[in-house]
Amino acid sequence: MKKELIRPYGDTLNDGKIQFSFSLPIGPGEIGKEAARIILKQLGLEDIEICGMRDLKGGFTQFIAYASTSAGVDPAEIKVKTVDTPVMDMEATDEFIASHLGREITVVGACIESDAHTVGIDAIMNMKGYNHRYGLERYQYINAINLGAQVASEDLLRRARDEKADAILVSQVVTQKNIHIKNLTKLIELAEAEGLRSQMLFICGGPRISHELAIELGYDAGFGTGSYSTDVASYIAITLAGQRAKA
Amino acid sequence: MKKELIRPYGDTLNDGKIQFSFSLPIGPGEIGKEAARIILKQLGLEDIEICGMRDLKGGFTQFIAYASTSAGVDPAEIKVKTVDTPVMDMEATDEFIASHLGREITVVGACIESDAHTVGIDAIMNMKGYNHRYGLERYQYINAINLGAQVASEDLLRRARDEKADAILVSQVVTQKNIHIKNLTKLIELAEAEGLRSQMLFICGGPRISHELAIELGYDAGFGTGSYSTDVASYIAITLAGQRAKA
Amino acid sequence: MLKLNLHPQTVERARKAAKGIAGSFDWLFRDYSSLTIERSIVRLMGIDGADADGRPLPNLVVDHLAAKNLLSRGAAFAIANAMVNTGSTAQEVAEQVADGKLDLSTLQPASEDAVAAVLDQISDQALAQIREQREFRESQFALYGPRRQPAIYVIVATGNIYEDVKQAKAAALEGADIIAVIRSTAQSLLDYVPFGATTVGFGGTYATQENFRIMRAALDEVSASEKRYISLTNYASGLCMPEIAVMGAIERLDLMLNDAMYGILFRDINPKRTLLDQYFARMVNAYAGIEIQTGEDNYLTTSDAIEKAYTVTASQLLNEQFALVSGIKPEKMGLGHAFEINPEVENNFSLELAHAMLTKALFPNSPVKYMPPTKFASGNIFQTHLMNAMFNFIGQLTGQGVQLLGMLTEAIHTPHIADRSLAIENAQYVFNSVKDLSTELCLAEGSFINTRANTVLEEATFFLEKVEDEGLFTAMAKGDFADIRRPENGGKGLDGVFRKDEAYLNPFLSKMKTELELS
Amino acid sequence: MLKLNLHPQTVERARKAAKGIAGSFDWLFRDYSSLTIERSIVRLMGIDGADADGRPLPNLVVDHLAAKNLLSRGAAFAIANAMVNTGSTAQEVAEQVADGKLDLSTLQPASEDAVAAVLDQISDQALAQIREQREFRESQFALYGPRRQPAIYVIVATGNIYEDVKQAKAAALEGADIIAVIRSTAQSLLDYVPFGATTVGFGGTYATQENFRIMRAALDEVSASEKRYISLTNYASGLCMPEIAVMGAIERLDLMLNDAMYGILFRDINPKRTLLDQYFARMVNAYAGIEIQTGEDNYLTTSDAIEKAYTVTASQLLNEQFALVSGIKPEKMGLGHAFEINPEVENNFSLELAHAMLTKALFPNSPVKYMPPTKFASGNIFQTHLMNAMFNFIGQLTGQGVQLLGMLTEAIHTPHIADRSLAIENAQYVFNSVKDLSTELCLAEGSFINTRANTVLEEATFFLEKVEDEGLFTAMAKGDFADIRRPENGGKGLDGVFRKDEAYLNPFLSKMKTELELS
Ligand code: B12
Ligand code: B12
Ligand SMILES: Cc1ncc(COP(=O)(O)O)c(C=O)c1O
Ligand SMILES: Cc1ncc(COP(=O)(O)O)c(C=O)c1O
Repeated sequence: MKKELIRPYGDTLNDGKIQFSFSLPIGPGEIGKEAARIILKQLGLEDIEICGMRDLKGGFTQFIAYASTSAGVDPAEIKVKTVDTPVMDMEATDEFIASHLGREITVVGACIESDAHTVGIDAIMNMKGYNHRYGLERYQYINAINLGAQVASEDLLRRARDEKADAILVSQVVTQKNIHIKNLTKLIELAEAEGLRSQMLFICGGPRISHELAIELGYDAGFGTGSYSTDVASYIAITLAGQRAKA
Repeated sequence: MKKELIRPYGDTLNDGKIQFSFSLPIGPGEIGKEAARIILKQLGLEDIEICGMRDLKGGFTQFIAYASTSAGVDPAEIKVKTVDTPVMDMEATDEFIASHLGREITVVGACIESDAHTVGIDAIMNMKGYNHRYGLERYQYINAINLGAQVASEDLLRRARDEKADAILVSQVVTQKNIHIKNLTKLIELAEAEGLRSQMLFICGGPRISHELAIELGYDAGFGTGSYSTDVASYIAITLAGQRAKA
Repeated sequence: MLKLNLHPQTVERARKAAKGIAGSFDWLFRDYSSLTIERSIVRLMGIDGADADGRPLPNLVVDHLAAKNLLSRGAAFAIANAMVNTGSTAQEVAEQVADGKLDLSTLQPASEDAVAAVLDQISDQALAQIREQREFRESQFALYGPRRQPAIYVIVATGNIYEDVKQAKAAALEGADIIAVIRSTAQSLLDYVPFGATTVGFGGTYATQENFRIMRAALDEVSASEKRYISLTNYASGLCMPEIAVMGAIERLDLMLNDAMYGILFRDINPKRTLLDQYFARMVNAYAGIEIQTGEDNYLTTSDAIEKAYTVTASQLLNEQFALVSGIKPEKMGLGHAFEINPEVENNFSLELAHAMLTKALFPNSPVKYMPPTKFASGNIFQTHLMNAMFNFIGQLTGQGVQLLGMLTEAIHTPHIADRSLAIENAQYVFNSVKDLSTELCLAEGSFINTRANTVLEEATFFLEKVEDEGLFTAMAKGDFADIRRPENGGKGLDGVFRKDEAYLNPFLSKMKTELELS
Repeated sequence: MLKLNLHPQTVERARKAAKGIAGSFDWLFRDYSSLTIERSIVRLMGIDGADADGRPLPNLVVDHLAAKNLLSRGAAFAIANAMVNTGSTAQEVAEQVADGKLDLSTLQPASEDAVAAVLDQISDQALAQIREQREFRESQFALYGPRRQPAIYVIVATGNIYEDVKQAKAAALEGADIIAVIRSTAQSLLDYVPFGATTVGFGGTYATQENFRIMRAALDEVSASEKRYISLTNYASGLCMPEIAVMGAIERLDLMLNDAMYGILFRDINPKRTLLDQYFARMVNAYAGIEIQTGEDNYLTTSDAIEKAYTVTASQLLNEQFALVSGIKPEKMGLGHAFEINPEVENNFSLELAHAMLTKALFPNSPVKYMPPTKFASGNIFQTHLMNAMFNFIGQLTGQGVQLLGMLTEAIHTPHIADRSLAIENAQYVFNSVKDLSTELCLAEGSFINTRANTVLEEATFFLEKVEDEGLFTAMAKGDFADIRRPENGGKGLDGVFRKDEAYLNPFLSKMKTELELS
């Protein structure tokens, strides 16, 4: 089979054009420009054009550049882990839960540890919802408990155990120095230690979360930018129904 | 000697942060995002964050990303060819010519071949000048002849020969598909063929011209973005004086 | 409502002077023709194609006529005569001439009636085809609704018509209303129009009839899928202005760059040649319902946008009068201006606002064409993107007709696909944000903006009156326009201008004049 | 001149209601103190440092007093008493307490006069130091000229004070007028202020006195070289509001984030604790000549900027009244608002303009603080850059006091050095372009902008009157503010609030009140 590689495209197929900008701790001038060019050369780039040079003062300069790469990828070979359950609207999900599980589902959500960005988890859980999709609280067959911001992992797990939750929803928005990885790992390790991990679905979300990352961290699913309550609710309902069928 | 490498800087020394944007001939979605990530991985980058994905329609998507590189360069080792003659103002240059050469210098300039961008060469040559520096026409000891736009290489050389020019000034602004390289090479090859190359200075300029490139193409000097008449006039005067001294 | 208070007498004086200037070329328009006008007639007669060396048949035919001294009666006569004589089609006649098999000077003049009949039929047919295209365009707008205002106009310029198509379609899908295919460097200096689909241009793609057709078809597809008529434009100006106008009319271009004086000033094409050619080219545009676009922006790429603002206004008024002479209605006059003030000038936004309002106030019914910052665009793409936002702001605030979107990479390369998309996003964001802002605001009493607009108008009026006094050719020879001296008999292409003889025939011109109600 | 026409009676009613609300906390301000107020007194007495575990001495001392039931008379008395008893300095007393070598409950009360004398001397000295810093700041502005308006305000937030310094200096050299060092995530919930220079913060750098000092020194260097006084700001809000205010006063911060209600609503800090702490903290700010900045932007990060625009206005009016109670002059009230309207809303520019003009019209003498788009910033850095340009446009057009520049990478990371530089370039370009545009324009008769501003004002007035009726605590408990329920006795830090006894002493409060002419 012939590989059909795709490459960056500026204005001609496979021209490989990429735009760059970066700063170097060096003053503006020919030496700095050449340093920028060398950095891009080290990345294996060709046709390097340093078109912008901005003095950032204090001994820094920003370079803006265009260059060509020969890098290419065969899209047919790309595998990404994605949440593959179909997405149903609220009514359909409620019906699905009623008919396949025959009981209310309980989910407990929180923005854990130092993170106070609740807008994301609220968008998923709160009555009001987001972008014309009501949140989980509004679902007839979902008992949604939103603990809010800066909830210690321990507290979230305790509450989930108390409520016999079917799923835990965790949000992480701050990612500086990978603090989200640390926090999410802490939660899952605590859950393992407490024997809770297998009792419920662990779902995380946030602008830098992908399903792939979530799986890697030991979660059941992950939801990134642009997720809706409907995505999560459908996923939970269908997954739980699947587990029940298997059991 | 310990090498002090410099690296791209985002907000922490040596964090290696670079901003990227490029388009791929693929629709928006997780597969596309992963394709973008793979391309950046092929460039040897780490901590790849595809933060923007823009549907360009028609089967194209633009990706905006940040990532880290470990590429680094030792600024002490960077050599760039630059025009090193000191820059004098108009009065000083006129005096210099008067005292060191004792005669008027003739320069013939043009935007050659298909190129019609005269603003650059006019900025250097015309009376009026550019950014508070008068052009060569205003110099008492320079006879500046500006042939304007889209001058055939042959015509420029003919005129330079007729005028017994000391220097030829060529401007090239359009660079698509490296047409400037083609045009500049054509001129210099014709000059060689006609035995004119050694008779006068060959100087080129334009936004994508560097001194380095000019030398590579067989010119005496090259002037890029932000050059002034004073740079060129000083260079010509001092170089001619030097040649005379040697001769 | 944001509105200027212009001195009505000054406006009147300015228009009168411009009208005087444009009106003084009757002799030229009446008594002369040019190689490219003849070639455009040849094309209208259905002759197309090129020989093995790529020389277009229209050139071969007209050059043949010139060589044989047959031109002063017009190509129309010679070809019709050959058709009558040989029973061939016009295309067959041309091919035989090209092959050297037919020497038109050897043919006897057929009966006047026979020739007239052929010409009548052939010109009816050509004009009908053009009319159909016009009607189709009109029906599309009727069906899908009128163009947004300002219309979103973007360029494609890959040099390869097939890449152009990809980029144009993507842009149209993203919201572009008008696609301009930029021409290859200096095509205006070619005294022929290249033939066929082309894939190698520099800084743009050759304007050829086949390229027009390919792009039009692609955009028609998008129009149908998007339920929005996507307009196409290209450049007519140059040594082949009438021919390209004809090609555009046939292939349903919707707008065409056509400036009465651009060729003279910015391409050193002979003044007589240029004025003559634009007269006929614009009449073709008028007949085809094509919106013309003028090139006032060019003044500001070389001169200071504040100091020389009046040259833009003066040129607009001249372009307007020349357009009227060719039968173009104000609704189809895309008079140009440009956002080229140095961004470091204090209050440059107010200054630019004054200029943009002046243009709109002078030409309230025209789809004024507003050009983006180019001169002060730099390799700093972020900054250029901002300048384009300010430009879009003024475009919407002053209700310009056509907004030629600026590209954030203006100083670097012809637009990449993403650059254009970012430009459209920029425009859509800004247009929507300040949608009705102009109705919210008014100018303060004694505002600088109003004063400035009147000052520019006065300077333009003074200039036009001077030019009217001197005569346009004298003024151009003296360098009054754009500081460039263009002597009446200098520049390229003068040898392609000739005096028509008594028997000269151009059935297209006569019919169009009648239909356009021109004298 | 661009100018609103607000109903004067409504403005009056709104202010009256806000004044009523703020005026109803006399009992709290008079009769209570808190752990952090006491720690701030301890700090003013010259106690600083931390033990081996990083626990700050002020906390160790005040916790000791609380544990020994000595707090209700105030830390000032206890320490002064120990100084008199032991002949040690305040710092020595604190160190001995920290080392467990001294139990303050074992000391006999010294003579009232002796204690008073110590306190008088020590408070004079501390206040003199703060006054000197204020005077130095004033002399700098006198020397180099006042801050530009809007001032260019940028943040640094690397988490490492030494990287912060590099970035701050670069920004100042590029034209920033105010540098804000953003705090590490949720420092407001720490009931202590970390000690020393810090290099590990998340999303920001810890506010510590040493970090303040390091940054102030760096900026003083740039001020001298640039001949422009560069201001420094940080956050006071949280469980240590008064302490950080004191640190800021001592280290010559020039502005401080200090919102009367932010801690309650957005950090779930107890309402009583928050109001009490802000009262003292703001008085310190007032005394130090520090400009406060309020956090109305926070309402709009969670609520819709159109629907809830009135909450911003209401909060501004409340912050104003609380500030007046603490002796802050309008010239030092950086009341906040934010550009957070969904960019897809039609005419969002006009709407935002109405809101921005309303704030300026209500507080014409205040250096109003204008926050950039954050919520609708996306990973598309080009688009975010444009939104920031529109924000800068409105900032200059409406003459805001402080423009918190938006970063093109707002949705991605805390600013890289180049992001900040591009933000400054953006602001400088736009500010200069529309410099005097507001004098060129006026609002059209019956403009939507004027109507909208009056509507928001009415909604705010109605809301404030309702809150005045119910009482602020009841309203907060019901969720009237930002849809968040905050019961009077809920939230963090209530246990740090205590009732002062008769003999309670706070010499700083008394002296500041006198000098600020507060009753
Ligand atoms: C609003 C906001 C705030 C508000 C938060 C108010 C609140 N109650 O949430 C306030 C003002 C309090 C705030 C404070 C801070 N913030 Co903030 N903030 C933002 C901002 C502007 C928007 C975030 C947002 O609301 N997005 C909208 C929601 C709907 O999107 P979302 O969170 O991605 O959620 C969606 C998906 O990700 C997903 N999702 C999210 N969670 C979950 C969970 C589950 C289970 C599922 C299924 C899905 C899901 O579904 C949602 C809907 O589609 C961003 C910048 C930006 N434009 O993104 C900065 C930003 C996130 N903040 C940042 C920082 C640094 C801070 C501070 C630490 C600054 C400081 N030092 O003071 C503080 C401290 C906060 C803390 N302790 O965490 C940085 C983070 C940098 C980084 N990458 O680490 C950002 C990126 C700004 C910046 N460039 O500096 N912030
Ligand atoms: C003005 C302009 C025009 C004007 C030119 C008017 C004139 N008389 O010069 C007009 C409108 C005619 C024009 C037309 C075209 N242009 Co043009 N134009 C520009 C523009 C906006 C500015 C160029 C300029 O004047 N810069 C200012 C001068 C002062 O700078 P400079 O040229 O760099 O010169 C300085 C130095 O480089 C140096 N220098 C330059 N020459 C020399 C010579 C010597 C001897 C020395 C010592 C120094 C020196 O000193 C100067 C002073 O510091 C640029 C975009 C941009 N912002 O850069 C596009 C641009 C150069 N044009 C472009 C194109 C494609 C065209 C066209 C081909 C488009 C078309 N298909 O129709 C045509 C055809 C022109 C042709 N045949 O060459 C492209 C080139 C793309 C590329 N990299 O190849 C650009 C980059 C725009 C774009 N993004 O598409 N253009
Ligand atoms: C009116 C007009 N015609 C034509 C052109 C370009 O065509 P050419 O480069 O072939 O002269 C321009 C370019 O700006 C123009 O403004
Ligand atoms: C008034 C005010 N104080 C403090 C802060 C942030 O401090 P922290 O995150 O520590 O609560 C903010 C943030 O927006 C604020 O607006």
